[in-house]
Amino acid sequence: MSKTKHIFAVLILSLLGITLLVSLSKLPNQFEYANSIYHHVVNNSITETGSLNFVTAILYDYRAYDSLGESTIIFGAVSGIVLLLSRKTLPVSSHGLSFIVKRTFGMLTPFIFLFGIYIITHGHLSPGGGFQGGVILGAISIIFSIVYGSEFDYKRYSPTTKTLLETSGALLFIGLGFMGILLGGNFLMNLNILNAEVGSLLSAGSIPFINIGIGFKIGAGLAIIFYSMIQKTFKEEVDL
Amino acid sequence: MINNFVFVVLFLLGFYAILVKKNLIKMVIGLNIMEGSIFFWFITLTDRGKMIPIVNGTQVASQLNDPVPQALILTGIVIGASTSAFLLTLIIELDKFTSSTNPDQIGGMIED
Amino acid sequence: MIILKYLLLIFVMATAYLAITFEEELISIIFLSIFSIILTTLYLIHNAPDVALAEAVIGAGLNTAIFMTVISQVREGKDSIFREDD
Amino acid sequence: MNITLILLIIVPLVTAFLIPFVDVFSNKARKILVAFSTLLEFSIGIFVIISNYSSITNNSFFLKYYLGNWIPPIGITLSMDMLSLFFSTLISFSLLFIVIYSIGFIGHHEGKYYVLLFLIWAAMHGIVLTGDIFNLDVFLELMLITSAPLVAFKRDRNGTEAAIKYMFYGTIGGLFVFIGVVLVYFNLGTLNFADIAQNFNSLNIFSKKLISVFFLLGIFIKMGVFPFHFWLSKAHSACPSSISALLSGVIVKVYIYVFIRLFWNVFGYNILQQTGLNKIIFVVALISTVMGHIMALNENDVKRMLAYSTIANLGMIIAVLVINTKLALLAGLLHVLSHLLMKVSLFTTTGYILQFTPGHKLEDLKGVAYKNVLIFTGFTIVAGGMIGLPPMIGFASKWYILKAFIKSGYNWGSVITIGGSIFAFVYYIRYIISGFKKLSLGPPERFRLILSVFYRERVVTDIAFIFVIAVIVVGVFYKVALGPLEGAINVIQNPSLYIEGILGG
Repeated sequence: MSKTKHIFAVLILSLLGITLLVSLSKLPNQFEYANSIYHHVVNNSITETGSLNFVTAILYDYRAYDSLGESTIIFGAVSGIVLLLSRKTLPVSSHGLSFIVKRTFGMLTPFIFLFGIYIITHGHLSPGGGFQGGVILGAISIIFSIVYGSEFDYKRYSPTTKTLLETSGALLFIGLGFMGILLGGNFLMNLNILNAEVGSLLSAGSIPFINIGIGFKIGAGLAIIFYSMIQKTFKEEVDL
Repeated sequence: MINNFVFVVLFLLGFYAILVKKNLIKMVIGLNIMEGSIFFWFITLTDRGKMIPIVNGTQVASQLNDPVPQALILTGIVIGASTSAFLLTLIIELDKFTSSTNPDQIGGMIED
Repeated sequence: MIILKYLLLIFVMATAYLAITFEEELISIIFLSIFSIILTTLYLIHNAPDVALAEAVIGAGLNTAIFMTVISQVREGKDSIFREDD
Repeated sequence: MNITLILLIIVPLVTAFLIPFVDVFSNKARKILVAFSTLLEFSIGIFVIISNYSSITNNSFFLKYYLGNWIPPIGITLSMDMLSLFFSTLISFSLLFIVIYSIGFIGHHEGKYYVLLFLIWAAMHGIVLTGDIFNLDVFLELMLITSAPLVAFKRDRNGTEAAIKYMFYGTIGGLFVFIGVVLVYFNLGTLNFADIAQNFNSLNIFSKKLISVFFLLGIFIKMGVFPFHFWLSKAHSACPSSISALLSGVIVKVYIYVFIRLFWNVFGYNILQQTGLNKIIFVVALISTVMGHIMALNENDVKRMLAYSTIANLGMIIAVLVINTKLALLAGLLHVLSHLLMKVSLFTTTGYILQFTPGHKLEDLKGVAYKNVLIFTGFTIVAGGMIGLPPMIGFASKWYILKAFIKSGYNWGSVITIGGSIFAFVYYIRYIISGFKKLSLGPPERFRLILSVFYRERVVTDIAFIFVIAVIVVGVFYKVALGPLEGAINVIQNPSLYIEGILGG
């Protein structure tokens, strides 16, 4: 039974693959459409948003609403994971790794934090932005749990703190969106808050602020996800 | 052409894992590979062989690559990560009830 | 550059194949991580540094950590780390 | 420029973000917040109808909102025409009562439950109002990832299994939709619905076919139509009844909205006709109907029986929609309304009844008719509606479907519709008879230990009665609904209205 199913699956997949390959090879090669978003963004982005990084300009200005939906997805995943795993016992700490590792990471952590903050705040000038930097910030919490034990992480950043950070990040984003309405424009309009010369840190309107909001939201959310998932593991280790 | 081929191979490998593998974690890995293949394909499809879409003072705007797909893929990567994190949580939960990660325990994927 | 790209394409298919076919979950996850890193390089070759950074941080970093946690949870209380595949 | 459009999405979103924040400080503040936001969101929906009443009556209703001041096709546009209004009103109405039902059914000790419920609400409005194809994908994923935890809400083995299946199928469907988005962007260089609709015909037939196939696959996998229905019955029955009502009644309808919007307004119905896909969809949908009815007949679990009936009705709606005559579209939309009302009321009444039975099986229902007379009468009435008896709304919609099938010469469709009614009669009457059977001696404590003891029993019964009454009242006065529905059909049949509405002025 298992064998025939296996062969059947392989047959169907190879058929699908050949069809896909043939179909894709027939796609046209040129894509010089006249009235596309690409031409508008590439030609007008700097004057319209003030961001040197065009990907950031699209993520947090032209299509900021998509980023709102995306950070909501992270929020939904966090809520779902906490809902499913919340009824378990409180986490008990492991002892962490060895002394050498602890000291090394004690020295490294500030730099990781700095790197995360740099990626977030320079999102409009260089590759990176709220998402990538936020994940790096969330990784600090993961490192704390692994290297120092989850009790240390619990003391430093309790789940309540993380929840507050996450919510305030999201509310900062939505608040900036509403500011647009209050100032006579539309939701998620690029506000003219930071209007230094293009290319400096304090430029690109409200994009750096949105970056910061998303960064904290993503970082805290991922830390909560990891924190909820490790709970039982560390309990087992103490029982040993 | 070669990019299309790699996309199809990776996509089918991921699909194969979901259809055939008897381990839910492997199936999530397959899902991740499928996602990666689509993102890779989108990048190669819209790569105009120009410069990275970040202005550095010297480039002319028309020399830049298309930034829109990159923004879409960034969104897609985060969505994929949260989806697989949630799926893995469900697998932990299932393991508590059945102490197994075999998809046949849940009645298989193509049975009621 | 082109040779490098073709080499990476071969590697990316090989790692995906290995990630799926290895019985041991831990090795699978390591291969998935390598798969992500190679994809990162490919994104860089195709002029997409933002995507490359995100893939490196999320695909190779975070995903691996989460997968490892899950394995450590799922495996406990089982005598053998090699599970029968029937 | 109408600010109400963005408020319809942002109000539930902000509520969801605020609930954990408020939870930290006070439990009581959250109750007030939930109640307040529910009413606020519903009244915004009412406000849209009242303030635009004149334009709704003369079919010129069109609202749009440019997010971030970017005119299309550059930014994301929200828009609302008669079709969106119809679905948005359905969502607001049913979600209002489902949230109140949950307050009675689940209680207030579960903060995250309400977070996810409000996120689903925001996602559904986001899907219905959006005018951007990638944004549609993002919100579809949001709806998936927020409804899956609620499927596993009981934290038992059955719910977890169902949620895993639901997530796998939903994610794969999402990947197919994403491939469709990739192809659209590669071929047209734009993501705006109206812009795509304007330029779609200039593509070669091959690209058009590829794009439609991928979108169809994605939507059908997420919807649970015949070859991909394996997850549906489990997911729709393993969760608490309030969530079953939401999944089976409302979320399925949102996917139908996506199907209509994409394949009539954005890609155009012509593409289905040119490639012969409409015949395939028709056959697949009818197979889905037959399979759903047969599996419902075989089922001994009341909630799974209702879930299979959803598959059957879903197939019927799609089959009648792809005929694409005016009467057929009217019948389809009317059945969307009728199936939503009837499924939600069936699940709300069943949710109440099941709290007094030892299990979900057929024999467990013995004697419930004597214990909960009024609620069981409601269940019987609505079951009659599902079979197609007047004066319930089910009769009107089935009558229109039958008329549409016969007028356009699809005799197989009419045979299957009538046969489905007979099947439905058989499988509903089994449960009703079982309910009236006298109790043999059972164990002394028939009240099983349940996760959700009623928080407020009165609220649960009242909401169930509201839906039962709605089924009858709408069934009697269904002609009132025909006017707005014709406006929606006008939008469906004239894609140029949609294009002009967004791109022009």
